[in-house]
Amino acid sequence: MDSAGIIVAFWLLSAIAVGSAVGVFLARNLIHAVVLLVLSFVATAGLFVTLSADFIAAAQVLIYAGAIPVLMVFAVMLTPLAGRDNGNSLYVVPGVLLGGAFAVIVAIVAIDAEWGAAGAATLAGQSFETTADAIGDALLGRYVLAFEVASVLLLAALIGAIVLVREDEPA
Amino acid sequence: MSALRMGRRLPRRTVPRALMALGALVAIGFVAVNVAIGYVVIDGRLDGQWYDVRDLGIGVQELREWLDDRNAQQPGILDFLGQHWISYAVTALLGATGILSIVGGALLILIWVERRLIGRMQIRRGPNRVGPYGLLQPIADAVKLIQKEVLMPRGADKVLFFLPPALIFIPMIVAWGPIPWGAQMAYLDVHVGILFLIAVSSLTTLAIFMAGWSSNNHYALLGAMRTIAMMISYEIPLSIALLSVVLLSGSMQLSTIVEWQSTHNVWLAALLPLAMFTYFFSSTAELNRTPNDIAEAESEIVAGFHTEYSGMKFGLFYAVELGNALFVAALTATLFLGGWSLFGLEEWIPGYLILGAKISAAYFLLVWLRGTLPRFRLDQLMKFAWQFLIPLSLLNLLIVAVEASVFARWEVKGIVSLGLFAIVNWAAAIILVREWARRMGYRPEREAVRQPILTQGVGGLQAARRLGAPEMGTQV
Amino acid sequence: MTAATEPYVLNIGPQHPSTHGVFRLRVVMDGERIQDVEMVVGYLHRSMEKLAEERTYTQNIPFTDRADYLAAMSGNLGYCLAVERLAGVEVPERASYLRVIFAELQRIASHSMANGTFVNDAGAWQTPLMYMFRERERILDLFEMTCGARLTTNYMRIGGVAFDPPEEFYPAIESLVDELPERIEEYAELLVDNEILLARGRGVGIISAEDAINGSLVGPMLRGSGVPWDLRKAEPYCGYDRFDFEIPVGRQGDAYDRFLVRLEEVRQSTKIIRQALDGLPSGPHKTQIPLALRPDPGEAYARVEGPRGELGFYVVSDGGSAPFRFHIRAPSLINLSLLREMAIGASLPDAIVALGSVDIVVGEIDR
Amino acid sequence: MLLGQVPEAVVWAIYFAPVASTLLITAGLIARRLFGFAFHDAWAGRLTILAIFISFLAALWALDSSIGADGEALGFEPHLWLNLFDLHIEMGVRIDGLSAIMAVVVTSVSLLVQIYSVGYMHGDSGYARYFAFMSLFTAAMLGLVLASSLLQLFVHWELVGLASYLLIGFWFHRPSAAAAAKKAFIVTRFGDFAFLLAVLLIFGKTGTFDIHEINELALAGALSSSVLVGFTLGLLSGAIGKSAQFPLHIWLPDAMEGPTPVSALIHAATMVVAGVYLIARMFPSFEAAPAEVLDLVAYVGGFTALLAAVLGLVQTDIKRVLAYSTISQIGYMVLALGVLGYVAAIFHLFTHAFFKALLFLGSGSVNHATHTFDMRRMGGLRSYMPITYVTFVIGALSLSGVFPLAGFWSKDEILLDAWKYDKLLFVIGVIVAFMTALYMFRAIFMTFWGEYRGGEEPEAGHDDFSTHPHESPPSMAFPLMILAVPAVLAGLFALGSDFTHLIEGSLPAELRHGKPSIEGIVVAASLVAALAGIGVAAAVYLYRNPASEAVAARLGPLPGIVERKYYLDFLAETVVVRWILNAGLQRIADLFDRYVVDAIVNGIGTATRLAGDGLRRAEAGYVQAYTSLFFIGIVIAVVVVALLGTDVVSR
Amino acid sequence: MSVELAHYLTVGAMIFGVGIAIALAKRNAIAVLMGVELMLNGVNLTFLAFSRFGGAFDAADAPLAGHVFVVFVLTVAAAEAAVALAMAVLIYRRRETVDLDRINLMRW
Amino acid sequence: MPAGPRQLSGEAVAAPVAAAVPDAILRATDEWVEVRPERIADVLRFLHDDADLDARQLSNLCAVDRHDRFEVVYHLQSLDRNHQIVVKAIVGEHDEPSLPSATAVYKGALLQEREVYDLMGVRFEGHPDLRRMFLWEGYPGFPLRKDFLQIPEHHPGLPKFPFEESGVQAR
Repeated sequence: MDSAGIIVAFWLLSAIAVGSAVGVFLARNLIHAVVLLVLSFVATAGLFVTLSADFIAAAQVLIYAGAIPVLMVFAVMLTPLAGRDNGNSLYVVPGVLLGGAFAVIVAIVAIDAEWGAAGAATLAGQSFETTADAIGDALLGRYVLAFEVASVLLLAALIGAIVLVREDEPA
Repeated sequence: MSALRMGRRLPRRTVPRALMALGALVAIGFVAVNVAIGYVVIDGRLDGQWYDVRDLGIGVQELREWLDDRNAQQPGILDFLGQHWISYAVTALLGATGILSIVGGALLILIWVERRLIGRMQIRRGPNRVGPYGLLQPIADAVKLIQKEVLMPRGADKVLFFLPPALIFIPMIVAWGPIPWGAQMAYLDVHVGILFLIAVSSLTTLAIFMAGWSSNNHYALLGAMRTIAMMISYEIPLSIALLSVVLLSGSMQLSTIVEWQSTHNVWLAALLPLAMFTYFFSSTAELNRTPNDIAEAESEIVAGFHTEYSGMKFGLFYAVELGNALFVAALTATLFLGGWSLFGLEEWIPGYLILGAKISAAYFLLVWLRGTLPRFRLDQLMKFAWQFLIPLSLLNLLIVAVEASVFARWEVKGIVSLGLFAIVNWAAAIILVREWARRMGYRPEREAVRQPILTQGVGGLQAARRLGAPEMGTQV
Repeated sequence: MTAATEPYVLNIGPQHPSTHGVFRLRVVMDGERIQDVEMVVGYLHRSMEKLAEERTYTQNIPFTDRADYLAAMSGNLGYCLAVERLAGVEVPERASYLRVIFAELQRIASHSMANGTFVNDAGAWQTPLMYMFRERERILDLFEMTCGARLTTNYMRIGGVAFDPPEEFYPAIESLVDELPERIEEYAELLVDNEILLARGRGVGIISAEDAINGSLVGPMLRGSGVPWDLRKAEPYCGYDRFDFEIPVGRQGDAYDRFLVRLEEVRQSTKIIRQALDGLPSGPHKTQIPLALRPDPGEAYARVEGPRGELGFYVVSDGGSAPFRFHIRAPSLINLSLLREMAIGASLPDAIVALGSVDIVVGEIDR
Repeated sequence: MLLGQVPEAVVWAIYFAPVASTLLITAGLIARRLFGFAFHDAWAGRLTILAIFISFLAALWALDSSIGADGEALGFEPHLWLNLFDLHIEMGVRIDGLSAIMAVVVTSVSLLVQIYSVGYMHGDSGYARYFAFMSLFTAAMLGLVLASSLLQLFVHWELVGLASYLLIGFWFHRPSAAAAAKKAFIVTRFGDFAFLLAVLLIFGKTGTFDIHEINELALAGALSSSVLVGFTLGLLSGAIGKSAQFPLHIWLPDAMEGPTPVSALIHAATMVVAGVYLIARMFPSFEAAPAEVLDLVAYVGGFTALLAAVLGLVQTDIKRVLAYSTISQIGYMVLALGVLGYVAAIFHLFTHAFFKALLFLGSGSVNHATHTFDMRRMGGLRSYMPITYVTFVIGALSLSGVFPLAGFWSKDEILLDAWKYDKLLFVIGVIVAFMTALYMFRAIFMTFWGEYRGGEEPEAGHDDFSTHPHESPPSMAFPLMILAVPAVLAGLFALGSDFTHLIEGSLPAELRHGKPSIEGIVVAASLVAALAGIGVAAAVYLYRNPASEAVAARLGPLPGIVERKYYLDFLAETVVVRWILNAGLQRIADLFDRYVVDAIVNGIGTATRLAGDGLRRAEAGYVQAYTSLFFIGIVIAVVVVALLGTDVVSR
Repeated sequence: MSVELAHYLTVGAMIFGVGIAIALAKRNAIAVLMGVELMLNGVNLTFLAFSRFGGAFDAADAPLAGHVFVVFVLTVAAAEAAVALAMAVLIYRRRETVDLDRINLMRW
Repeated sequence: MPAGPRQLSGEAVAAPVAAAVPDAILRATDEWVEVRPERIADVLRFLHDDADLDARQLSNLCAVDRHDRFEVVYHLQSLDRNHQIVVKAIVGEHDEPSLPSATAVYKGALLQEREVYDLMGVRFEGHPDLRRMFLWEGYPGFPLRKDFLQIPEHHPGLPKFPFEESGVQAR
């Protein structure tokens, strides 16, 4: 038995997250789609909070709501003829079918499966703890190699992005 | 592009009466809650034991007991509600109204203060007509703004045009949550406070973009693009500067940072001069304030992203601008100036007064800058961020990281190590800034010959060459 | 933006914060970079030159107030000189001195305004402008004291000046002239060593000396580009050759140099006023001329060094009591000849600063 | 034992002082280049000298401790350096008699060479770079000497090669110098490769790089003889390459293109004796290997000594004379090792370092005065350059093995060991001794006696130094005088048994021989050979003073062969490289590559292309088409898993 | 009534499914990128749910492994967004379109 | 007739001009030289380039409507030699007056010629951007002409609001 606040929050946030994700699909204007996307991300961040992931939630807001949409907006502005248009391609039917099928099947599996102890656990059963320290320890301890690789990846992405959009050298 | 000509008038009565009544009720409730808070505080029922606002204490506890009693007597719908969440909800409501009222009240005063101060700096009087010393001027302004017709430009994106003023208001209010006003006196004392603040403030960017884009106005779009470019550039040095605070104090929680300063009897401003400078300067960029107010540079792009907004929508932008400035002042005071602590004086003086005084000082600095400095150009600012602030703050972070690890390992009690750090950091700050500026090609002595050449004789091109002015069009 | 974006048209003005009046720029921009610029003027066109053909020579003096309304005295002076030259009127010594004093006061006032708005265009939020207004205000007080008007003075007359200054004028101007050097140093301290202003003004709107001459630029624009040209020295009118002063000349020809030149000219004007006050002779302040002056048919072109440069008046007489043709050579307009050269390729903020350094007065552009 | 046990840190300091100076100079140069940091050239020299002086003092202390420990290893524990999975690589220093002596030799010679270089390189545009390289070289050499593990030794071995490459090619703008540097690098690479194979082989068999452990295992018979043969032959190849033994000796004479101090340092005392040091270091393994290996070592050494001595006789370039002399003397040392004369070899290495450095520096001094290395243009310098002359003669006498100079004692010990081991080698040794005296005094008579023959023709407009040769500046003369002292006295160590103890201390107890006696016949033979050589040289070159052509004519075709270096360079460069490698192996490889490998690859490619031609029709190039297929696959997979249960996955 | 693991997984799957639909059905490259980001988001939610319900705070050997993975996903997402958007801009500059129906560089 | 203090007399100017540009000079008084209108650009070019005359700056350009003809007056300035030269070109045609533009010689003529065209209706052939300046395209007549008010449709009272045509070309 969870507290009502959590339940309300979960259903509300889930509805917003999924609903605005669908909105991204339906929006006719690309800028509207970006805004809806951000809404979905923020709602997801709220879901993260219900999962006691405060650090991840903040990072989610920072990166997904703060940084990536801005990049997208820039890209949209830099490609004017693309017309802020969010039209569908030839693959709209298979896309919707596949997406729907995937969601349904995974949902069925998730509900149907035996998750053992994890399935029996509830949110109320565990206390809310601070995660930043533990994540930091894990990142710089057990996962340090992955951490370094990720940093190299970021660097490579940075350089790659710069190289890609750099003006051609004047002859 | 005049909105009058292009614009489309909205129906005269935009707000239904029922909604207005509801608003009035909310406002009354708002005032009532504030009175209640004041009563609880003044009444001394908290007994000087002010804890986290979440545990607002006795009043809420009484409420819960009452609820429990009700629940025990007649189980029913309250069964579902009868958990501790209700206290959270109540305290959240209380805190939110508290913040809103404090910030809102402060904003009203700030408008007057800023105009007055700037007026004084400009040998003017500033507002002095409405009320004593013009004190009621902001209220008059607000009334005027509320009464003003809201215009929407033709071709504007309707939804996106209406959203931003509200969207931009939310982060401004939410950001105030973690600021501690006294020992354990914070509304939302999150553990990842600084990250939270950075994340929340990054939301502003999108709202600004929406405002600029939806206005269907080149000035607005230009302002929005400038804002975005500047914000994503300056968020980096800002975050790095805040990271050095985190490193030294070992926590992202604002209250812990203040306590750290309090227990070590030192302000982080003394320890991290470069970080503070970086933070403050980057904040002026994030805030679009002089000398970095290129996003709404009125001499270039009229008013930037909110060019097309009028009435209370403009009022909200204006309020957010001031509120964010105040918030930056508050964060500066909290992180670098010791927050609510004042070397033991907080025993006698309430913490929120101390913090208020510090916020005022920091805010005054912002006003002062605004009253004094011209504005940079966008490319100059970008260059400054990427070539100057980011490398410097990274270097500074390196130094602080070493110091923090030293501090964590060999905890020398007292002032010795911190004093040493302060000396090292100040020296590093001075040397780094000086040398890096020189590396960037800044040569103050090169500009020594600035005065024009004085001559008695007249002439044309030949005389100009004779005067020995450098070849025209070349940079000295 | 560096990517392939579409150019778009931006309208700056006619009521833009930095266009100094009803002046409008149509700018084609690529991102923040200006590709083309066109000025659209005429919002203030009052057809002065046509109107003047219907009025007597004396009645035309108020028009010259309203052409360059920030430098009314200079306009008065130039026109009176032209008519005097046309009709062969002699001017008393005292009148010449008074003309010099008021023209220089006007120059200080106008330059203060110009520098203040320039710094304002560079983004300083009004503070320097307000400081500069402080001095301008006192000068306007002096004008009011003497001729009853502050802005449109209508003070000069053909053959002299309208009024002798009252007694309280002398102590007031003495104290002003005494204080001015300190005030100028104050601005210099606030602005000349200001790194931001330096960064904004240096290298912006550069005009070479050749271009400046060829483009008919005059006044501080020309001097900022390094050409030492000043009509007060080159063609001394009103006895300017009696006074000791110097011509400031810029080093690079950019917006910042023009700002510096104006600041220095204020200093020099202070010197001139001081000398003129010291040598102010007694005597009549005006020659009597017939009310309806009818000069012989002919033409005269007289020019003075106004705050914005060579302010010329070309007056043609057909022997009647009204000028047959009355033309104002308007420095504000002609100084914009090189606007495209300055603006194209620059970024929008730079163009605004460059425009601010030109120091236009729309009343004079449109006339 | 004057100072007490040397701390490990001090031993490390021997190595790290020059490392530090290398880094400092490099950093200084970079800073100067990038930031305009005021790094004066003179600082490079001072830094290097200071660093090597520190090393020298530390090495003396180490030697002192080592003497106190009777040459036994001082027992510093190695440090774990790299820990990857099961691979533990350790680094450490090993101080015993051998390495202590070597460290002192290296540091002292290097120190003097650096001091000499300050004068010699004065005004060169690459002054600071030169000292950076010198520091690097010294550091590498010291690292090699002090290494406690084979890997460490190998790394520094390669570093030495790199540094020598940089130094030989120091004047890289001269094509001959660049070519010489390349040649030195590539030729030694052959040996190094075998060395690397040996190291890997032994690591694969024993799982350790530790020298001491490997030696003990070898002695204990834990390694099969085939492994030992492979191992020792690999080491020998490395030594042959680095120490310029036949047939890989061809790089050394060309390497004289570097600055003369470089020759003095690299080719007299340090790099070229690295091979000798390596064999000595691994001597127990060699002993444990079948006896034929040591015989091979001895004969390689003897043959090289003889061959090089003859070549030295016909050279006209004074530095080349010394270069062949070096090859010859190192052959001598290798010979000594081969005949179990471990102590003798190291002793000769020790003495040779001093007098050969002295000779090289002397030749540099001569060059400084005459601007040429061609002896035919010298002559009569003895009156102009008395210090150089005297010291040079001392060095030559010592090299020739004249009693009581240093060379006599060490050479005598080698001959004695050879006498005891194999009479043929003894004869070769005596002949070489004779030849040594002959070519050295030929050089002396041609250089210092007779009339001055003009030196390098002065270029137009230049100051005419060459017509008035003069003594070198003090910074150059001083090292000469200093080096002359050990060239005279170093042999006296042989009089006591301490030196032998010291050096043998590094060997396991069962391999120690104790002090050798003196055999009269050996002493007589060597003395007679030396004096005879001097006499013949005097007779031919002092009194008859023939032109080279005349001598050549007298001797028939022999000089021709010799002048062409027995066609060995031809053999190496033309026959091996051009004919066998280029025309033969590469041709075969090329044909194989073209007709076998390419055919397979092309076949696969063609098949793929044909398949792709068919399949490409299915692909329109739209990302989303591919992605759709991808997700269809996923959905199918999920459905399968969901329907069939987890069995599918787990099975 | 309580919120369980399956609820979160279902929400995650739905977000992922919508992401698939967007990624497949949109013509604009930037919109496709949005779909991909949504997919990543769904995965993040799944990770965190497992981490939370699987006793993340109790796991002694690898506490908060799910959180760490999400951090990496965020990193990758940021990198991917930067590069992908740069490519979109580049493609636009070269080909005047970001319409995926017209971009078939991967053909044959 | 009083001349400016440093004005060269027309005769002094006429002699070198006549030598360089034949049949250009029509008349020379002690104040100005009158130049054949078709040759005005050549004369200005010569005056600009000549080392002695050195008329580097076009100080003033205006036109006078003499009822039957237009006088276009050029005030030229030599800065180095500090003298002024007055050149007049008298265009006899009153309805469609035109003469060559000075813009090729003086950039300063750009706006001044536009002004003259706008108010007087004198066309300058070769001007790169000869459009109305103060008044809008389509404004009836040229107000500074003496006969402006004699034509009925020129009376004040605007028939239509300006129709804006941009002359600015996007590059």
